[in-house]
Amino acid sequence: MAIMTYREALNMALREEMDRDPRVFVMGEEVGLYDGAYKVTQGLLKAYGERRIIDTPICESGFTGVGVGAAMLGLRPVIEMMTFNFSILALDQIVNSAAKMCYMSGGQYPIPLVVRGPGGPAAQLAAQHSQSMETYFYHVPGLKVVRPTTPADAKGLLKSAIRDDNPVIFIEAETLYAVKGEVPDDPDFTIPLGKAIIRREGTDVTVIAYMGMMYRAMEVAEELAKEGISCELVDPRTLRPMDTDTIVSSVRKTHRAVVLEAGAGFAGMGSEIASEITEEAFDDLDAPVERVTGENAPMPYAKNLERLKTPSREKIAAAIRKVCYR
Amino acid sequence: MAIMTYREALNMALREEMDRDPRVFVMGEEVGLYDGAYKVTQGLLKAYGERRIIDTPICESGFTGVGVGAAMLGLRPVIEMMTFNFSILALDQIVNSAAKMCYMSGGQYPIPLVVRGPGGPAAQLAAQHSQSMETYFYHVPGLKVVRPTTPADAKGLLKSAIRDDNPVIFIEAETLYAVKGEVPDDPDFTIPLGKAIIRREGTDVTVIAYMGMMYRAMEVAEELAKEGISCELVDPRTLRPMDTDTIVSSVRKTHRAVVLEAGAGFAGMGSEIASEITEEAFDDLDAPVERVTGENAPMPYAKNLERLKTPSREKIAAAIRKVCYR
Amino acid sequence: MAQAKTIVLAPRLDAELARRILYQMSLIRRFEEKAAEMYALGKIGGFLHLYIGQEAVAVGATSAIRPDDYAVSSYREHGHCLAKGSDPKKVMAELFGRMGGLSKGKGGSMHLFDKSVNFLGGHGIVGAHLPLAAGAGFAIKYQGGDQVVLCYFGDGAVPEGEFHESMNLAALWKLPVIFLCENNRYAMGTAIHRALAQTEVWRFAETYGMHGEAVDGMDVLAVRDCVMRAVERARRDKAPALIEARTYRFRGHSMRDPAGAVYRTKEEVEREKLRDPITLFAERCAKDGILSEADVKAVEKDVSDVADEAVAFAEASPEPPPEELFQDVYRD
Amino acid sequence: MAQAKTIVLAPRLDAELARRILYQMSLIRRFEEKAAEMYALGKIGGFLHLYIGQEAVAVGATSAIRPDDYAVSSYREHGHCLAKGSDPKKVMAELFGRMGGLSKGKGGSMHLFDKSVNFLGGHGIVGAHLPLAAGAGFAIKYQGGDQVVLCYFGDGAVPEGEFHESMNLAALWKLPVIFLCENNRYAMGTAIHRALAQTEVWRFAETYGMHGEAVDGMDVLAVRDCVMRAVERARRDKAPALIEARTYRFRGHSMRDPAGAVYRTKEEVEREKLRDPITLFAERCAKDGILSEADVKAVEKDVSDVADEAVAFAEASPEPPPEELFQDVYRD
Ligand SMILES: Cc1ncc(C[n+]2csc(CCOP(=O)(O)OP(=O)(O)O)c2C)c(N)n1
Ligand SMILES: Cc1ncc(C[n+]2csc(CCOP(=O)(O)OP(=O)(O)O)c2C)c(N)n1
Ligand SMILES: [Mg+2]
Ligand SMILES: [Mg+2]
Repeated sequence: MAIMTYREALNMALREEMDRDPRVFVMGEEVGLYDGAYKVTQGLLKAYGERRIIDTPICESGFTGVGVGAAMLGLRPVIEMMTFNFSILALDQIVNSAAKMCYMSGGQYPIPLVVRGPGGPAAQLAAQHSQSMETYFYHVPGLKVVRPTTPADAKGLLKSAIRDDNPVIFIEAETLYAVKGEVPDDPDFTIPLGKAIIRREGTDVTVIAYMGMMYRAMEVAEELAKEGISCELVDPRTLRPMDTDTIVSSVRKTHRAVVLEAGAGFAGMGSEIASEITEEAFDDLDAPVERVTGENAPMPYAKNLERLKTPSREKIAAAIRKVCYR
Repeated sequence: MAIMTYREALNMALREEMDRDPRVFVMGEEVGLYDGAYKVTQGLLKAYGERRIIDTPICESGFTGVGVGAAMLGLRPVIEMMTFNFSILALDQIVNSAAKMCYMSGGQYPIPLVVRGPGGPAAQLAAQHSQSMETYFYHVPGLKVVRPTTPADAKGLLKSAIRDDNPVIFIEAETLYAVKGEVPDDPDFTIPLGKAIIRREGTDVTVIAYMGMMYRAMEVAEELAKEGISCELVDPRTLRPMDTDTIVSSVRKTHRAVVLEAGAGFAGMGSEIASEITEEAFDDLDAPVERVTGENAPMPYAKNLERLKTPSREKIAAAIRKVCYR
Repeated sequence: MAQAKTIVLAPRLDAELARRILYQMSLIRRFEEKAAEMYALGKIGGFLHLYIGQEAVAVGATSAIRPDDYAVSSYREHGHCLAKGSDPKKVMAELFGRMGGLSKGKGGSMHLFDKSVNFLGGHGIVGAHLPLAAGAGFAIKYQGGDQVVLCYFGDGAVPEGEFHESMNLAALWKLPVIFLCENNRYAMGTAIHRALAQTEVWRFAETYGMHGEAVDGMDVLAVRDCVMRAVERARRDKAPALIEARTYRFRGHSMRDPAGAVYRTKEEVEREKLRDPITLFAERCAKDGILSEADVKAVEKDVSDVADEAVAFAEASPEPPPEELFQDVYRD
Repeated sequence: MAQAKTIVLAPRLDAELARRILYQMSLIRRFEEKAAEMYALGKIGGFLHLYIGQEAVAVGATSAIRPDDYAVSSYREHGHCLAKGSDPKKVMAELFGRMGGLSKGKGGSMHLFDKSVNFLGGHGIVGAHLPLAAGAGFAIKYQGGDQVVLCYFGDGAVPEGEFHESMNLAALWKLPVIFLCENNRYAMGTAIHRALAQTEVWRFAETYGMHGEAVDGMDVLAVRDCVMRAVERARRDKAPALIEARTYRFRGHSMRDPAGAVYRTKEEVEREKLRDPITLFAERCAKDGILSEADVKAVEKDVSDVADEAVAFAEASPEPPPEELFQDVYRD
């Protein structure tokens, strides 16, 4: 175990997997000479050279497609999106090439590809650079989608993503790169995709959240504990495939659920989680599942408006109290 | 009133709006000389000439961006996607330019743009050409999303979409173009965006569906009537903004709801509708809302597998019986 | 338009090579005529894009590469797939949507894949497979191999952004990719001059500092020679090339555009048919006394037998079992 | 690199024009120095991309168009927006995220829009505004107007597919768009030779049969003249053009890359600073006796007053009220 930042944990995972498997390479904008726009790939060019750490021109569709083509020949590309906002330009390659190739080819061409980078709300970056991008991916059969909340998860899940034989969309967060935590330095440490984790045990209500929303939920849970409300916090970690069992069995225990989502709420991840809970645990629910989501507006630049866009501690606490009829 | 096909109804709407407003023009692949890949724009080039009916090279992002830029200068472009499968290449222009421009500019540049064309499952077109594309749009603040089920709706809603000052994603269906129905020929006939319609009155269960799924639901409703199950069929018509009131008040009446969706089910439109119903009408529900959706796989080419991919009459009937405890 | 110097590079055209070339072009032709019949009978569904008229490009180009080289194409790929060496039986079964197909019937006509012959697939989104070709070239270089990638695409893909991105990456990184544009002058109903401000596709190579060349796509030997030279360069200096093969599609864009005569005149189509690549090549072989009339007849008989067998195989092949719907969504 | 024939076309440089040009370049410089201070003080958040060093491009180009012409740019657009005539107060207030800003504080530094001066915005997705420029050109033609569109973008946008798509559409449809590439040799940390197989950006025009030209982007009069000629052609024949202005960014890519010295040497930066466009122009005016030292001093004082007023205005401007979060999501 070692204490390190989320950023360092990702860097460690990349190094370990590159050491372990010569087919793994990293490609993207500024990943090499510049050491990464957010320094996640710091030192990799120096350690692995230009053959395996490849800087690209600005052409997301082009270099993502290069990753898919390289995967068809047996390599295991890790494509960095400088930020996931730009992955929308590569969406056709991800959805129509990467996600469907194994199926269309009847299993002849699986695509072991990781597309990673920071996504989600980021400080005052406004409408085009501050948005939740997972929504464009988790609906797509053939893709796996990961959102790692802690440094340890960042390492363990990225390693599993790189070893996975399917295209994995791995969305980190600019706002979490500096977060510190305990991270196993054992190179064999991995966390399986598709397994949720209970971050806090509780008895009164199940709160489902990931990334920044989970940290906010932890604070709220402490506050509410003082009021005698005991929150169980569940982090899906992988959005597709979703570990519905862990979520539902928690709800069966608490009889109440609140789903948090940083992105705009309409038809977001929260809708799916709420639906699954209701379908599986309808008779166990003492209250309808509550969703606390980002407002249905683009992200404004102004700081005061930006604050109103994403779910506040107050809103989260209110929703929890509501399902607990307090 | 006149009996005409869904295709003719769209063609009529385009002609009426072009006659009504000189700022309206149609641009896309094969819309002119070829009279439209699916003949929706039949005769328009002859009637309006090359200035207003513009054939484009194959560059979806480019010509969709041209539409957005033209809208900034006050024109009202109707961009045809030969099929919506290709809109994924224009997604950045739709999401980051069209949907956010009004907001980012503080209201200076609204974007009156319609992007229309056929979408959804189509006969044996396989993984890349047969998929539900609305999922990439209805989550996005700033966009409106329409899915017209009948010829009359096709006309009335397309006219409203063209007159709307916001970007409207208007997704037709290749499989419905030949469907015939009564269509008002009054050029002032329009159907407001954001209003659902009850296509069949019923008392036992509310079934929410649109496009091909609605036609299938109608057949099932007739069959089930024989068993004494009375289905109320609600068609949202506009997915964003969603007319939750009409849906929920129907459910308040029937106490049961089944949501149909042709596309893959995970985190689809059905999840949002089911969540809204549960949140708003939890205490009125006698059973959890059931979702009947497409299977979570890419669309296979083989006819027999394709049939298994989208919800069958049997599955729909079974879900309805289930919520009715029959 | 650069001259094709057949004599210089291509090994002298002997009877064996001539027969192979004639056989492959004729097989593709016959196979597709059969496919068209089967489509009319409803045995094949969805879209069916015929390659008829363009056979010299696939056969000439493939004759210039090795079996371990790669090829990738668009949705009009039957010819490219068969030329690369796929079993006609499995290809026809795929068109039928049967378990015996290349992809167990899950891909269909637009998505033929055959790993056994390094055919990286038929792709349905115009322009989308160009980056894949660059990626294959990248992988070859990464693995230290000396193979090349042959990337077929239509004139309609040139205005797409991915054409530009792929050309730049291949040239910038020196990837062994031969971009082979089959310019049949139309993208569906759009004539090339209505799609490109500058219609000499091969000239696009200049702005990327890449070798560019145009060749008569109806002359199988000219194509073979032109591609051979590009392949040699690609293997030696890992340099990409852009080749524009000037060809023509005799049929409509797809079976849903049978005549394909709204946007082009019957006269034009008839005139182009006089340059049928198969007839031209057969006549030339006869004239040069390389193949006898009997040889030609024999080839015709062989290919029609093979096409019939392919249909019989496809007919006999079972539908994929229901479980196949969920197979291959993920590789576990 | 084509010669800039200033004398031929540009009206003789009189004191009035010289003062205007010096004023605008100096204002942009001073405004951004202030913005940088405010960023350091936390008054401005998010990304802030400074234009310092490139002022001659925006000012020279804007001096060649009419007020009713249009301009559109990327996220490094403070200079383009100010040159087009936007009120520095409103621009600074936008950077502050205040109600008095051009977009009520909702766009910020990367998204400046000013309909009152036909500035079509700052756009954050590299390459995405090139199709918008083509669309504005299309609308001008559709409406029978004679305006032109000035589209600024960086060298980093050239490898993007939308560059290719927009160039082709503008040339194919003859749209009055001037694509003005500000080649400052770096896209963030990526030197142009690591991004493009062929680095003479203006030469890309050839493949689209479009007029292409390179100009010294540190010489405001050369830029003015070059753009004037392109504008004349665009108005007359609705012909687009691609101009490559060779310039240099004195600061880092953004405030988060302050030094910007990982990927370029201090020596290079210092050497380039000797070609400061403002100093070069002021010296030239002095040498030719067009502006006195007093004139120059006066301009410096004016712009620093205007920049101070802009900051004062921004400080005093209120935050947007909460309702603004939902305003302008839709226009009803
Ligand atoms: C991105 C995209 N846009 C549109 C289409 C619809 N479409 C299929 S084929 C085609 C024409 C392509 O023409 P070309 O590239 O010249 O190939 P050809 O059909 O002539 O072989 C079009 C527009 C598509 N498949 N993909
Ligand atoms: C599509 C896209 N990819 C990546 C980015 C991140 N990014 C912002 S600016 C930039 C460099 C652009 O360089 P250039 O076009 O030369 O403009 P300059 O910054 O030099 O003015 C990059 C990669 C982006 N904004 N959009
Ligand atoms: Mg073609
Ligand atoms: Mg630059």
